Amino acid sequence: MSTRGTRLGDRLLHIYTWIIIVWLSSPIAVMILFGFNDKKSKSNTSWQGFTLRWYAELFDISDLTVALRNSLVIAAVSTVITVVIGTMLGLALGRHRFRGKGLTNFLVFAAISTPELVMGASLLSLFVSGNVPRDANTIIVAHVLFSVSFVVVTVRARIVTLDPSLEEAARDLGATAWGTFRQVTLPSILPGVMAGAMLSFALSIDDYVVTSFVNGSTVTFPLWIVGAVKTGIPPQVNVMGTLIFGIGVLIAIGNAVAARRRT
Amino acid sequence: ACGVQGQKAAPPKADAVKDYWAKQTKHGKVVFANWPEYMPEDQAPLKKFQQATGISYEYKEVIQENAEFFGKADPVLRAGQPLGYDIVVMTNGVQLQHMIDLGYATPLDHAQLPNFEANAGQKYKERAYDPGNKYTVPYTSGVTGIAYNTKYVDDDITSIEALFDPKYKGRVGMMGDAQEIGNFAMFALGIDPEKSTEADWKKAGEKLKAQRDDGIVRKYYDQSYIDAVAKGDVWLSMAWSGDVFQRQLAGEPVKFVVPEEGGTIWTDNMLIPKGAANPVDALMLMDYLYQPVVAAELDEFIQYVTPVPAVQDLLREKAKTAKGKDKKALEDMVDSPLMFPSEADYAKLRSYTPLTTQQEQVFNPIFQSITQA
Amino acid sequence: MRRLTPYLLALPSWMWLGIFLVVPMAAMASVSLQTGNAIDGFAMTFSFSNYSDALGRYSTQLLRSLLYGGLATVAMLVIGYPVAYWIAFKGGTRKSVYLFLLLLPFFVSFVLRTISWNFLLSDNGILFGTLKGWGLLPEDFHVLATTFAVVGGLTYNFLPFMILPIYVALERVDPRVIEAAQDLYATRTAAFRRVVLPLSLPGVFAGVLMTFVPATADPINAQILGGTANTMIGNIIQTEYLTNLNYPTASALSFTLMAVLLVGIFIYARALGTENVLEAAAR
Amino acid sequence: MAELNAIELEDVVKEYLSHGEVVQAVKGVTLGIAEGEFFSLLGPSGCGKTTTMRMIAGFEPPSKGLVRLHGKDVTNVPPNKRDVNMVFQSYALFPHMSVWDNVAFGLKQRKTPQEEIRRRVGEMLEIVDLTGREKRRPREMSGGQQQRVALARALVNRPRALLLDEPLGALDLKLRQAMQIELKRIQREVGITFVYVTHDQNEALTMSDRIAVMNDGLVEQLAGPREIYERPATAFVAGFIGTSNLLTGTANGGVLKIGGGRVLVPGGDGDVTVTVRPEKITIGTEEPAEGLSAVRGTVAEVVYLGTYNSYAVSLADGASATERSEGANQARHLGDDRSAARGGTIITVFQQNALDATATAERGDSVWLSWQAQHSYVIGS
Amino acid sequence: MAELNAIELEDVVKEYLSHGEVVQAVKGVTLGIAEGEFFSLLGPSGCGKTTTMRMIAGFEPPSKGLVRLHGKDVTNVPPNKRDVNMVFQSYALFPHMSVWDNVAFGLKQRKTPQEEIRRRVGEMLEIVDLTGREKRRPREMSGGQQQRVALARALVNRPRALLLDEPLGALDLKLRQAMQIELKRIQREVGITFVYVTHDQNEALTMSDRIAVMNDGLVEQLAGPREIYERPATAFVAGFIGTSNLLTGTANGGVLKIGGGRVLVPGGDGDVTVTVRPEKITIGTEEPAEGLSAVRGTVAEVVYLGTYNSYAVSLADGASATERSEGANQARHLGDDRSAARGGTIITVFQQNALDATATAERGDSVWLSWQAQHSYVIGS
Ligand SMILES: Nc1ncnc2c1ncn2[C@@H]1O[C@H](COP(=O)(O)OP(=O)(O)OP(=O)(O)O)[C@@H](O)[C@H]1O
Ligand SMILES: Nc1ncnc2c1ncn2[C@@H]1O[C@H](COP(=O)(O)OP(=O)(O)OP(=O)(O)O)[C@@H](O)[C@H]1O
Ligand SMILES: NCCCCNCCCN
Ligand SMILES: [Mg+2]
Ligand SMILES: [Mg+2]
Repeated sequence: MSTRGTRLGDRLLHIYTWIIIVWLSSPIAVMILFGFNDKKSKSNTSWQGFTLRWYAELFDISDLTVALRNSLVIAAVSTVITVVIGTMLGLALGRHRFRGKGLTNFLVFAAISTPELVMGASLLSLFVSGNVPRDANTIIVAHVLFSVSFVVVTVRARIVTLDPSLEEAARDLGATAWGTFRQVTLPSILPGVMAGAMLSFALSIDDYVVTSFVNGSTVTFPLWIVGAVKTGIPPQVNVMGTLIFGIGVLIAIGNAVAARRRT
Repeated sequence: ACGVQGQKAAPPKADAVKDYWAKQTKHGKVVFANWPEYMPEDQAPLKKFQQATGISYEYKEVIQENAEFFGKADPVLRAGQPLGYDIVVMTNGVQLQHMIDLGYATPLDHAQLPNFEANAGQKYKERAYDPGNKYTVPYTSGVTGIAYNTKYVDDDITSIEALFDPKYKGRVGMMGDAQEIGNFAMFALGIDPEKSTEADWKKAGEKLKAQRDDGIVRKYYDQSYIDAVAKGDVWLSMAWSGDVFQRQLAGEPVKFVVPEEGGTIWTDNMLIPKGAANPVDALMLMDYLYQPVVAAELDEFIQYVTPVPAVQDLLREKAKTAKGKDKKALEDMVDSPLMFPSEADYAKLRSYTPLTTQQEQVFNPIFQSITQA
Repeated sequence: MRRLTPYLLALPSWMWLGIFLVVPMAAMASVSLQTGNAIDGFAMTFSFSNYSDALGRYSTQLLRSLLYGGLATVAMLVIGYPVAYWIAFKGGTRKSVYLFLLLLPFFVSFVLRTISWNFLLSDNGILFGTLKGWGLLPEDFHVLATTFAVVGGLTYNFLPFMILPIYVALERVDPRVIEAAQDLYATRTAAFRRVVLPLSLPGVFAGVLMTFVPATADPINAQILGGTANTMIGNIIQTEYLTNLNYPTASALSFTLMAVLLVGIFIYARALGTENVLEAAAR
Repeated sequence: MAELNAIELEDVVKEYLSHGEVVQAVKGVTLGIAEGEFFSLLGPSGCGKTTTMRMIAGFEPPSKGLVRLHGKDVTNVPPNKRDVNMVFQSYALFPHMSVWDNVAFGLKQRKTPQEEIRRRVGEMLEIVDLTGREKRRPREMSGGQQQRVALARALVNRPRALLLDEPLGALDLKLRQAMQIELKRIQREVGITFVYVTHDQNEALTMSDRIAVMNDGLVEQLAGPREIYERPATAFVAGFIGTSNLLTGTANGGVLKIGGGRVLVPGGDGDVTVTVRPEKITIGTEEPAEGLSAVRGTVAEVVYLGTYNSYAVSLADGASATERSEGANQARHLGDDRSAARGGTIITVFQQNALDATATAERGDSVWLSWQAQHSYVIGS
Repeated sequence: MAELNAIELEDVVKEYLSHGEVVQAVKGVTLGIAEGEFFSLLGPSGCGKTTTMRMIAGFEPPSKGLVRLHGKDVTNVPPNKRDVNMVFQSYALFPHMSVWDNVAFGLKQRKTPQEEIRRRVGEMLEIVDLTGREKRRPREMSGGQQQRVALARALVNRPRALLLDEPLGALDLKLRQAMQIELKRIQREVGITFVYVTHDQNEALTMSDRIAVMNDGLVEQLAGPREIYERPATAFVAGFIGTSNLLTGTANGGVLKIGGGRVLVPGGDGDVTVTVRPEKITIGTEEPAEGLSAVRGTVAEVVYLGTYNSYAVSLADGASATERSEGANQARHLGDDRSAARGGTIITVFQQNALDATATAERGDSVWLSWQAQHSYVIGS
């Protein structure tokens, strides 16, 4: 009896979880759907038939293509930088004692809790007063700034659960400090690093507010969309969103399969 | 950053302008920042420009609102850095005035603007905000009026009162731009914005506040008003003429009227921001757009008020050879007082309230306190 | 060398955070005390009145933002907790897949998602238009341009950031502790209330932190989904900064916002009995 | 079972579905545990001890069979309604509660009056000797102290039975021994039925009134410690409990010829397996008297173990004697029968270091081993 | 030290700064470990065993003193340049590498030719009997197998010495015993110096050539197992190694009057502390002969332990005898001297279950305890 009650509760929660997933993805579903809309009028607001035209004309809007490419390049570069320096700091915080650790923790916390708007505005003032021209580089700087803390946090969490004797064992077996890091530490914290990387990539691809301050004349995918939405988004945007989404799904599936194979 | 220096610029010396242009050369590249819906989707005019001159272009629809655009540009230009665009388009109004006053606009070399000299209408050569076209040449003019969705609004809208009519409670779109919305409130009150005083603004503010508090306004829009009307989220809204015509032509149920109490005429102007990388190429593009054929092609698409009078005849010619729907559309354009206004039409339209910096600091808060409650 | 290692490891991040976070904040602090206007210039006058003026003018929007942020955070907590709970305890081998599915929408850009909502919730759009067509909804029914739409949008946009930390905390709860509670006569509800919930509080704390701050400061949802009385402090800062070029006011508002958020977080931490906020936040 | 047992399992089976396959964790266990008894479940890892225990506590419903507590069928009663309490291997203390709140938890759930809670928790902390540590959090206590909190938390509810799943498994040897003494004392003091899960045979022997030796989901023998040790029912039990020498061969008229000698197997005839405990064997150089089992061999190794010496004696001829020591047994468990193979014809002998600190025999010595007939125990299977 | 020791510590001190306070983990240890020796560091938790070992391996620089390997001062040489290898308590196998890669790790670091790596890893896996399991990941192996991988990983480098920090601590009792046998065999096979850390006295006794018993950062006794057990240098050693009965009193002409009897203390006079091991004591009902130590008492408890019985005998008068068993000792370690207090005047006696399975004395019996004079050992402190 009680066991049956339990199972019912669990089943309801299972369904509920799926409802939330569907809810979270529903605008994505609409976005995907309208990427196939054979719209005739200027705005892409009502279903007018199926077409693959927008896939064929995906790159017809050249500045949209440029914006997407910018976004991908910026996300990739900032993710690499973020992961490198964030992992380093995560290691320092998780493995070492040093002066200023408390302050560093506070900075990490501050970077997470600074409103984006404030961050964007203050960065812009900095660049302007420092005579730094704003372009893809400044966007990358900003994106690293707001995502580095997330990498630090995930890597540190991973590091503190990592048995320190693994590293000592490597040293004991003749590995240099760098060799130890490369062959033992890094592979062990890789899941944390990957999680951090995924998060920073998503945050970068996602960002509008901060980017809008520091972009100069460089347009990213979100910026382009915000511009375009004022007059109706062309279906190519849906298609690009769909493709990014699809690649994400593929990575997820690949991950899951790989994980299953590992166990 | 202790103190940001003001830098009201002295008018440029003629020699200095000459020297500047003497040093510039063509780079084969131009970056054009413009408003949405100001260029055919296929960018045909620009492509032709590229073919004709060998100058490659980047076209960016990054300007949604004058104030916001200026806000982003100001710190950059103030710091003496290039904005990244060679041509930007701004409406006659306080921000353009600031651009000029602060020396953010490069004085133009009229020697390199033969088409402008030859083809621009007289009206567009004599503008109070930029006498002698020292810094700017018009991209196009347009009218702010009312757009409504005929699916939801059965009446023929003629009066500005429709925007204040409780019948359309929650279905009215107003603009967020202080000057635009200020003008419309003043029209409703029978005040001429060009001659208005602080007291008038306050009255206008009261009127708008009542409208908002009565729940008549759904939202204060920027360029996004057009999608809202087209979708029917709002049924009627302040609107810019050409935007609506473009939608109409695309078959959407929208209509544009200039209310009998008055409408706003404005001009969007091209200028070369200080420090632009490719000023010569920019100038070439500006001038290119003044070729009647080019201007006609552009206007046929955007359906605003072109600064090149010869366009009307060109379109009329084209209408003769065109067929069916296209013919009808072209004929409508040629006859439209909102694309080719007569002197009488112009007389009914008003400009924005001219504002000094001090006045601006009174004017803006009055209307922002409405739109940003 | 060994002694230096942590410093070398921390150095790049220190520099990054120092130059791009601390310095600009300091600069901003200074601007917030200046007076003047964009055309004639600003000068340092130590006018703390900037703060009182700004607050006087925009207290409504500030309070509204806190309210919306708070409502959205509560909504996220209520909606997200059961999801985190189910995945942590019943997700089995597919935990990571569920988490990824929850994160997926994040790959298609915040604004695009919000715009999609705007599109989906459009008064006569595919959802309500259809329902209205069938006569299931009154003609003037609408969700857009309401408080509900804004709070809903915030809830939607930050939900995964609530779910993830709670999940992490719950995943760490030893299932045997729950069994122990049941063994000691606790019903399922009591076991949850007395054991699972308290043990997940650090996750709740982190989740609230990661959602309340950005939700409160967000300008986009109000802009895209809101109406005439939904302006949030984020929109005001944006207007003051970009439209009015009123840098002192914008800076003062930014600092006020951060201060209010920080104070709120510390009070909240106190209430939860978390001794060390930083640590809790870091976990 | 005539009288009312505290706990009864009747043909209990537990099956799990794992990767689509049915795993029988418990294959059919029937047993009765008397009121007040210290009862142990002993067996190697994976034999089903925990599963059995969890069915008694109510965490797992049996796939088949019945669970009765004090005569009442509780097969479908949830854990919070069963009058037994459990002490978990890893303690499962509530990390966010003080020692006091941990111990008071069960009473609070049953809405015991505040006053009584105070009194009973106080008394219980007294018993486990933690008075003065009420306010600490579990993580601020040593392993042994945590252990006692877990015990107090269960005992304070005065359950009709206490279930302990390897409660000492996480402690180090010394601490484990200390806690064994404590546990025994507490059980004597409170007089409650204890069901104790362990894989440590010494622990089971020292503490239990009765032991159920489990293997592969089944109970192989259920008896008192002495009987289990002295009279193992199966080869498995003989090998699992302590060190055993297993001798197999064909007996003839009660005598098994082996290792240049004889093993007396009273009444044994035909193929038999005989066990002899190492401590029953006397090592000497003289040929033993007639009435004893006696075999010849060479000392292969002497290990000094403080209390006693352990001799590995290699039998004179290649008789099929197998040392079935813990080591060999375990090695076989690992799927590695190298040590066993090495064992060959080795007999282990323990000799207490009672009289002299030096060994009676040295490595390489030729010796006689002898023991009384009654200590050769013929095992069932 | 005349010949070249494999490992030498000279007055080594290690201090940690913990919360602003200086903690002396090792307070001054001097010792030499001979080439090929099986050397154990034995002591209770926190006594400094691991710290000592880590200084030998090079993970911690000593605060004072010298570390020499084969005569060479290596005090400041990093671990990757020391010719010793370590086996960690938790194995510290690289979870992301196969068994093969784990074992090959050290050789690869030293840029050993591919061919040689293949050969040596293969041989080593042969020795630890893991051939055929090269491709597995550590977590796919049982505890005992993991242990052997860890061993192989260290041994394959042919270090001059192998350091093992409680290598069997994580294994359960049975498996631990099996691995003890394996370890001994492997050490014999490869002939390398083993430095072995443990807190399990049985383990140390069984396996070691010499044992250093540590307490509180100092070596209390350094000797062979037999000497440590039979002649403990200090009360601590007596209590820590096995079970000891400690008798204190004033001796008079070589005799200590106690428990209605006498303890012969050859040459003892004045206040003395005497230890007697439980297995040296004979229990009986007859008054013992003259030449023996003899005391009277009552059997308080009999515990059946399979191989032997343990009798707790309460002395006839309130003499100051203390049972210093593992339990009591440990309890005191927990800051809890309750059990010790209970101990009072209890003497523990072990009696092998050699002849009969039933006890020679029952609870409540009045008995004589006797032992030979040579087994009363007067301890130093
Ligand atoms: N939830 C489960 N799903 C599948 N198989 C299980 C489950 N729980 C236990 N088993 C299997 O049932 C068998 C018995 O497990 P159980 O935990 O009862 O053993 P145990 O005797 O307690 O062992 P140990 O001494 O290692 O704790 C094992 O083979 C185990 O793998
Ligand atoms: N890094 C450190 N900082 C401060 N104190 C330490 C540190 N490492 C060890 N200690 C202290 O030094 C003492 C000796 O520790 P060590 O680890 O050597 O003991 P051990 O004999 O190995 O004990 P165990 O049997 O528990 O492993 C302990 O009191 C310990 O708390
Ligand atoms: N779609 C182009 C609209 C251009 C409007 N420009 C004028 C704005 C005046 N506030
Ligand atoms: Mg178990
Ligand atoms: Mg240690």
